[in-house]
Amino acid sequence: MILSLIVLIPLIFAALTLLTKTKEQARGMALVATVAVLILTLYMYFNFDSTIATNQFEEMYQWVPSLGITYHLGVDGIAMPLILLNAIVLPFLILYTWNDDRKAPNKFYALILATEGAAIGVFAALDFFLFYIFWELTLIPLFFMVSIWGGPNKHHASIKFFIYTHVASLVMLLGIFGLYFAAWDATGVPNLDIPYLLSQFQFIESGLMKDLIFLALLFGFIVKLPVVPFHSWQPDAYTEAPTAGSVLFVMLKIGGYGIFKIMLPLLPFTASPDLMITILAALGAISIIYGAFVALSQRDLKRMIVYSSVSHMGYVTLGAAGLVSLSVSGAMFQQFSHGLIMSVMFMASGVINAATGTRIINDLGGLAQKMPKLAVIMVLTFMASLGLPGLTGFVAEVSVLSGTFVNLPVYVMIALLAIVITAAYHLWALQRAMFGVFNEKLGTIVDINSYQTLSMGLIAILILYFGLNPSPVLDMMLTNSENIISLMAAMGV
Amino acid sequence: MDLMLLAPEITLAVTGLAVLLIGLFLPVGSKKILGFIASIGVLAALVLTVTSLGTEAMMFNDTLSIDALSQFFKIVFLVVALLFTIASIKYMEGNKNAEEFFSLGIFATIGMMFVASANDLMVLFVAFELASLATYALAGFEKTNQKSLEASMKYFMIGSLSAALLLFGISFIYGMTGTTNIPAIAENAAGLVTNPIGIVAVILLIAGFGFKIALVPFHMWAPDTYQGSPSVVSSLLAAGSKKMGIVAAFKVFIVALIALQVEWQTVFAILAVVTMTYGNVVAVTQTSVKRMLAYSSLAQAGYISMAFVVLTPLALSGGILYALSHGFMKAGAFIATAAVVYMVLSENKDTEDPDHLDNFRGLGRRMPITALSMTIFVFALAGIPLTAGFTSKFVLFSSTIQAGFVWLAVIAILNSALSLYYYAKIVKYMYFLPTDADKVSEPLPYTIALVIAVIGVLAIGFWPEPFSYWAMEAAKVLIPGGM
Amino acid sequence: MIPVELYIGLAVIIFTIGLYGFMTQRSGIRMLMSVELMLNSANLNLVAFSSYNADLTGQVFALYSIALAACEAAIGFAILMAIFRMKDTINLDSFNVLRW
Amino acid sequence: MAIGDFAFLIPLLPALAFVLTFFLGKKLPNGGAIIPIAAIATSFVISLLITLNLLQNPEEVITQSYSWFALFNVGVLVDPLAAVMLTMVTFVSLLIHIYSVGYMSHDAAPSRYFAETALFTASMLSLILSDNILQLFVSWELVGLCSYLLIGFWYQKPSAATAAKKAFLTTRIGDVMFLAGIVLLFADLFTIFNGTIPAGTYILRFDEIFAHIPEIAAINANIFGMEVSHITIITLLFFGGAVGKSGQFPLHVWLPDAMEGPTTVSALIHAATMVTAGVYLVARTFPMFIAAPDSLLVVAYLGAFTAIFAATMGIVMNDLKRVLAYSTISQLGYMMLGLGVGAAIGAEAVGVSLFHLINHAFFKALLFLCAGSVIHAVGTHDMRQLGGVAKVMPITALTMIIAAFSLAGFGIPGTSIGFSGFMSKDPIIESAYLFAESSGMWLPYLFSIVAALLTSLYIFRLIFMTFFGKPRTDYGGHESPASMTIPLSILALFALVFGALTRTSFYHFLEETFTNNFVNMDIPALAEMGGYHLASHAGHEPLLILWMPLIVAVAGLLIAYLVYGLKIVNMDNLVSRNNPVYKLLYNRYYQNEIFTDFFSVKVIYEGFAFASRSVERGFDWLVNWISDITIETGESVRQFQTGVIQTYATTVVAGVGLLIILIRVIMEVI
Repeated sequence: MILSLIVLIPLIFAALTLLTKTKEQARGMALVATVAVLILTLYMYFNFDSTIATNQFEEMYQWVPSLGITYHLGVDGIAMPLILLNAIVLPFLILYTWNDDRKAPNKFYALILATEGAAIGVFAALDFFLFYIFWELTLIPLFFMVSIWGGPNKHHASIKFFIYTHVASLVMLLGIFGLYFAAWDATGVPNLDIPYLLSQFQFIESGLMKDLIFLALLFGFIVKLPVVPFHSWQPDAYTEAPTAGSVLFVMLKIGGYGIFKIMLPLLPFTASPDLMITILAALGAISIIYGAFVALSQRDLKRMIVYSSVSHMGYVTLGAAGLVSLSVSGAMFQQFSHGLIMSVMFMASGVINAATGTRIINDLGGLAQKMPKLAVIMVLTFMASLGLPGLTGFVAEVSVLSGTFVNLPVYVMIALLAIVITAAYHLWALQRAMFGVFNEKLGTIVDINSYQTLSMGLIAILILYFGLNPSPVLDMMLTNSENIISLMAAMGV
Repeated sequence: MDLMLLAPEITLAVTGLAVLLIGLFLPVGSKKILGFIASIGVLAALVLTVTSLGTEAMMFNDTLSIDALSQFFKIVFLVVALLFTIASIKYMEGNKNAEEFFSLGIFATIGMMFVASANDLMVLFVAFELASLATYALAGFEKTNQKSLEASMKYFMIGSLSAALLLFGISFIYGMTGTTNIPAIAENAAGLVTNPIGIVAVILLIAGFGFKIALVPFHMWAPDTYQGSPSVVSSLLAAGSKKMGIVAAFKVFIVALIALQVEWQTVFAILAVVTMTYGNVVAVTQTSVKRMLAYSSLAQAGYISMAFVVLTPLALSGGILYALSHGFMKAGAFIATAAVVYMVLSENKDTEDPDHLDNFRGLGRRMPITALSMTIFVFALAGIPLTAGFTSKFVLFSSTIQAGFVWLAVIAILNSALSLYYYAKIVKYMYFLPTDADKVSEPLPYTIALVIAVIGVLAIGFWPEPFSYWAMEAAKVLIPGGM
Repeated sequence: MIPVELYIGLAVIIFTIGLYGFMTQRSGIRMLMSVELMLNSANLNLVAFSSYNADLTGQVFALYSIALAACEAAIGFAILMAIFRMKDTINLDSFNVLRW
Repeated sequence: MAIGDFAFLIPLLPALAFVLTFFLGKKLPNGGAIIPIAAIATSFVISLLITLNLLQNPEEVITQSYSWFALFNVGVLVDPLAAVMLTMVTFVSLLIHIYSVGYMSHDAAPSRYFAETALFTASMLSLILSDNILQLFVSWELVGLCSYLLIGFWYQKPSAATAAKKAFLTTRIGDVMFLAGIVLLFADLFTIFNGTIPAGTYILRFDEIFAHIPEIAAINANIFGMEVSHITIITLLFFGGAVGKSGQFPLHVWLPDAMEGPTTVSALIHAATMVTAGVYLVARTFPMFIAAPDSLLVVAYLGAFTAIFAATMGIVMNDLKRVLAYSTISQLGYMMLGLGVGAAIGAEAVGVSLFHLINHAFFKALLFLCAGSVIHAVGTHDMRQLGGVAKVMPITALTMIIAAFSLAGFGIPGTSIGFSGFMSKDPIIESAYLFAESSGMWLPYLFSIVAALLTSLYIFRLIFMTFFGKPRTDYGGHESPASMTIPLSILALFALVFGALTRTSFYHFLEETFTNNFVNMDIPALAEMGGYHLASHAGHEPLLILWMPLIVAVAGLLIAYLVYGLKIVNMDNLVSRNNPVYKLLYNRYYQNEIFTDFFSVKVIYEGFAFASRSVERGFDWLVNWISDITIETGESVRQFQTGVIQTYATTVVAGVGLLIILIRVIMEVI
């Protein structure tokens, strides 16, 4: 029941929020819903057994028996941290927007809640039909979010995002179909249950079929992730989105989730596992270094952050390809860490944009003098983003790099090259935007308000906390990665 | 023989005649009542059909067959007819010819229903023509509107041509098999297969049905007619009479002409791909919403045609389910457009293109229910989950994969993604582009029709089980082998 | 007995004439007449086959189709009449407001 | 409870002080300076007690390990090597903090300053007592972060912000190499353990690493056709990290710019905390270095080269602090050389190098604090504007002269008479001689001798230009307050006598590092693995060699006195833009042009980054092109729909005909 509640509360409250008339009602409703989700999630988290790799809190009801569709929910160590991430960040996101004035606040908060519900639904779904439904449902609120409250180029960005990722979803759907019918033909029973279909994959006889299914599913996931060269929807969508939209985008860790939950268990049974590993690793390494270089060339603060996100997401595929429990769990942790870090970074860029009216780094300057609180939070998150030890980014990166090096040294070396570049653009942006002489053209500037300080500061503290003590979430990731790896070891991959 | 099995048709016929007669004695002002009578009649027929789901019978010398397939399609037609009559209550307000309008609509529906249960080419052709003739008149109902007339004229001309092609084709089939009974044709198909005329006959039949389904290249009338006809009539044409072509083709090809399976499968493969691609690509550039929906209708017909290519029970059930879903979605979309057109025309009677995209600006604020319904319909047409469109695409496309037609599935998927572009454009105009115009009150009949359609779309999306079950039962009628 | 092929040949010729007329004529009336030609060629076919197969279905079918052709003509003339009232012409190629 | 159980408090107290000062400092007097001072003082006491305990009971090495995450741990390892470093760092840092109370009294944000320096110290202390390489790296990075924050302390100044960024980025290059080394080491150990690591075993802990040196050495990699042992690659990568942190050529470019921060920060960076980290890293992993063929030679050569290279630039700088910065680089080169000659003298090298590190910490901290005192008083650090400061600031002058003598290495060979710097630099040069003798490689020794001459020259040039002669400008000034002069005096005392007092016991103490109960290393055996031939270290060098360092030091003093004290040579002829040598030196070998302007800006930023940006535009264009082409196709295809009924009819008929033909053809083919 608890999982259904966590998924449904945001969706139901989204509908209720739509009916509210004033900003106060809307934001209050949203806060109530997100806090309720947080409490339930924390309850679930504290009752979660991180030593076993199986699904917990399972719920299962028949839905469409003639097609083998069930309403099947459950969480394992891959999904739990991501649900936790969403549950934690969303209340802070509501607080962050607490004093904002914008048109149609009821729609705004309803869309935030809808996205949360859909995202958690993807993590909780254990039936492919349900999984795909939530997967697609994440698109629509974000499409509206970008289109209504986005920047000057919002229409182009939102439609590009919508269609590009929709294509990817549909290709993924083809992969699901392949999996579905392979099992159906073999057993004569239709069933879309995820764990069941994953276990049936190995019985497909045609090697080509297996590879096609794998690649189709993979395509859906890596576009969402995204990795180079399938990322071109991302810069525009993230940049044009309002800050809350950008944060919601980074909360949607469904691409990486799919890789861990669905791709890795299938990987050893494909006809050419080595090729698949190479694809994953190469995509990861290319994303890391390419994203870093493009970020270095950006002049818009938010765009720079977006490309840094591309770069960071490369670690997810690289670590997944590493196929060592350390690297895989590191990659999972990278998702968690990236969610925290990026949300603060986007909030910071949003605050700067609101205060100065520009995001062009060269037009800023010396903001630390006027916005000391923001400066402290920004320095901390930028450091986390560039992988400074003691913060979450480092835990993920070092796990991915050292774990992956065991099997794929060359790709790790490429990734290592990017670390300096990563540091360079972060520091360059900090230096230009926050330090140096204050640019008087920016006029009067006030520091972030207490709601913003609270939300950004608390997430920043979490970045520090999980950086110093990653075990609370890393342990369950480790359990699941060891499970995956032992499966592979049994297959001799 | 139990005439109760024909109760829905009889109810409709009585209603149609009653409307026609009562209308003669009513003053213009009170003709509103005709819409209610018609709606109640259609609703009654719908209820009768739904309650009789599952009965099987042969009637009138095996010329009519009551089975899951016919019942299912009758439900599709009745649902569309219901939406049509309810929405027309507003459209016909103050029109002195209302009785003709409603009775024509009802007769067209009767024609479609008989096509669905026809078990003989003769009955099928007659019923086909009944539906066509009624809709020709409906399309040109606005006698003083040049567009309506032009739409009707084109529909009529191409329709007549197609009828001739169809009849010519049927005559060959009859000549070579010696019968017009559909199952009997399959039994006597030997002459068809050996004679080269057989292929010509198949193509002629495809042209005849393709006209109704609006498959490229037999579609040329469709965009013009859908655009020019009154919007409610477009909804009947796109959502109803199109399905009539589909069910006729199902019966004739899959049951009667199964011996020539390879030939028509190839033709349908070509037509499906060309139709969906053409429909989507051209729809992208449209600025008239009705025309855009017309092209989208082409694309949807292309998807449904995939069922002929794949030809597995699952694919057929997908196609059948798609027909029902499309009935809700497309009828809903056209009715929403009708509401907008009504609103635009009531503001300015001489508006050149009342269904132009620009008139949808800010609709989210101006007509919230209409806009929300329209959003649901277009997202459903695009195949977004939890809508009927997704459920049917899920079944249909997945069957394509099952049968190994990966290339077809890929083309369909790409098309589906492309279609999102213009559907999203409508949403963009409704919600994201600003307008100065004020909020207007939404006419109640339109709203009721929209709500019914929305309920249908969401019901199939959220609870597909009964629908997919009956679709599979219907598919079993065509391919008795079962799953 | 005249072989059925000759009937078919005649029907095809009439059908083709009808098709040609339909494609080339601009006047609505002439197009309607072409349609009638095509329908009747099909009727001819039906009757010929009926006689050839010693089965009455074809002749019944032909009767139905003649009736339907009459209905069709009625509707067609109604539409053409409305057109003539509006534009004072029944040259159908002047109707291309709806396009693209 | 043994004092060792409190070892974990050594870094933790300053870290706590950071938190407290950061949040509460603003409300306390002097920016809450008392918090870090108290914390560091406590740390110092603990360190001192541990060191004394270790001196008496060398086997009581402190080790504590706790699981951190996955296969990694955090822990404490205090062996003699760590103990001396801890004591030195806490001590110097304590003095600098006390000094800072006066120095930062006029600054706007002293609380931020004290918070950051406390964190700086904490990171360095954590680095020193790490029992595993990953924790060392973590602290290493935090040190880098603090240096970034402190160098950019006056972030309003663009030059400070730039320098901070440069420092962070340059050291980051080294850090990446270090990280790569760790990653490679981890992968090797993981493979050696065959992927199954028993619970409670932390493979990156030093004892595990050292225990598997032979196995790592046995793994070979093929690089450009050369068979290279993994241990060599790992140690060279580690050394790469050390090069960045310890300002060795070519990653030294950040150090002179790091002067943009407060002078006390420079003192911390140059003396106690940051730059010594690299030397400490090499010392800490010395067993790996000595088992790696050629790695120590690289260390020795690069160290020696850096020593002379930096010294040449030191003699032309006019900025007080810049001279000292180049001096630091040069001295760090000596320390690296001291470690590198381990190829000849074995584990003793650690003692030799570390002893210089400690002494250097004292006199360099002293030099910087004196310079700070001068700058604080007169408000400029351009030596050309100074002169005769000794009259105004006698205590500062005296302490600085002591430091200068210590740096230049004055003392009498063979006895215990001499400044601290002499006591530690002399053995390095001697070891270099031994190294040269046993291996036949004389370049490091020659470099070290010439660098000693230059060292003496530049430091006395500084002394003469600053403290003697007549004031060149009207700078005013006064002696600094007691909170500043007392630390100066204490440091001066140490610079004077520490070396002489501890000389013998120090070496002995440090040699225990690798033979205690934590890691029992057979250094000679490892050296054999690395292919080194150890020479016995005894004072039987020729007399000239023994006296050589002193001779060059005196020579340097004399030259400086003649040129800058008596001014017997008119420097204007030499110091001119037309003199190519001067120009080269003054422009610092055009490093800025090469590294910053060309490499960073042109190649990386304008080259790679903008190339990627173009590729990115390409991706974007491709996606948009697909969309455009679809729309254009739609625009042209829709023209088929002419609206003329005859066309429609023709299309239908043509469609039927075409399909009939097509189907016949297809059926034929099938």
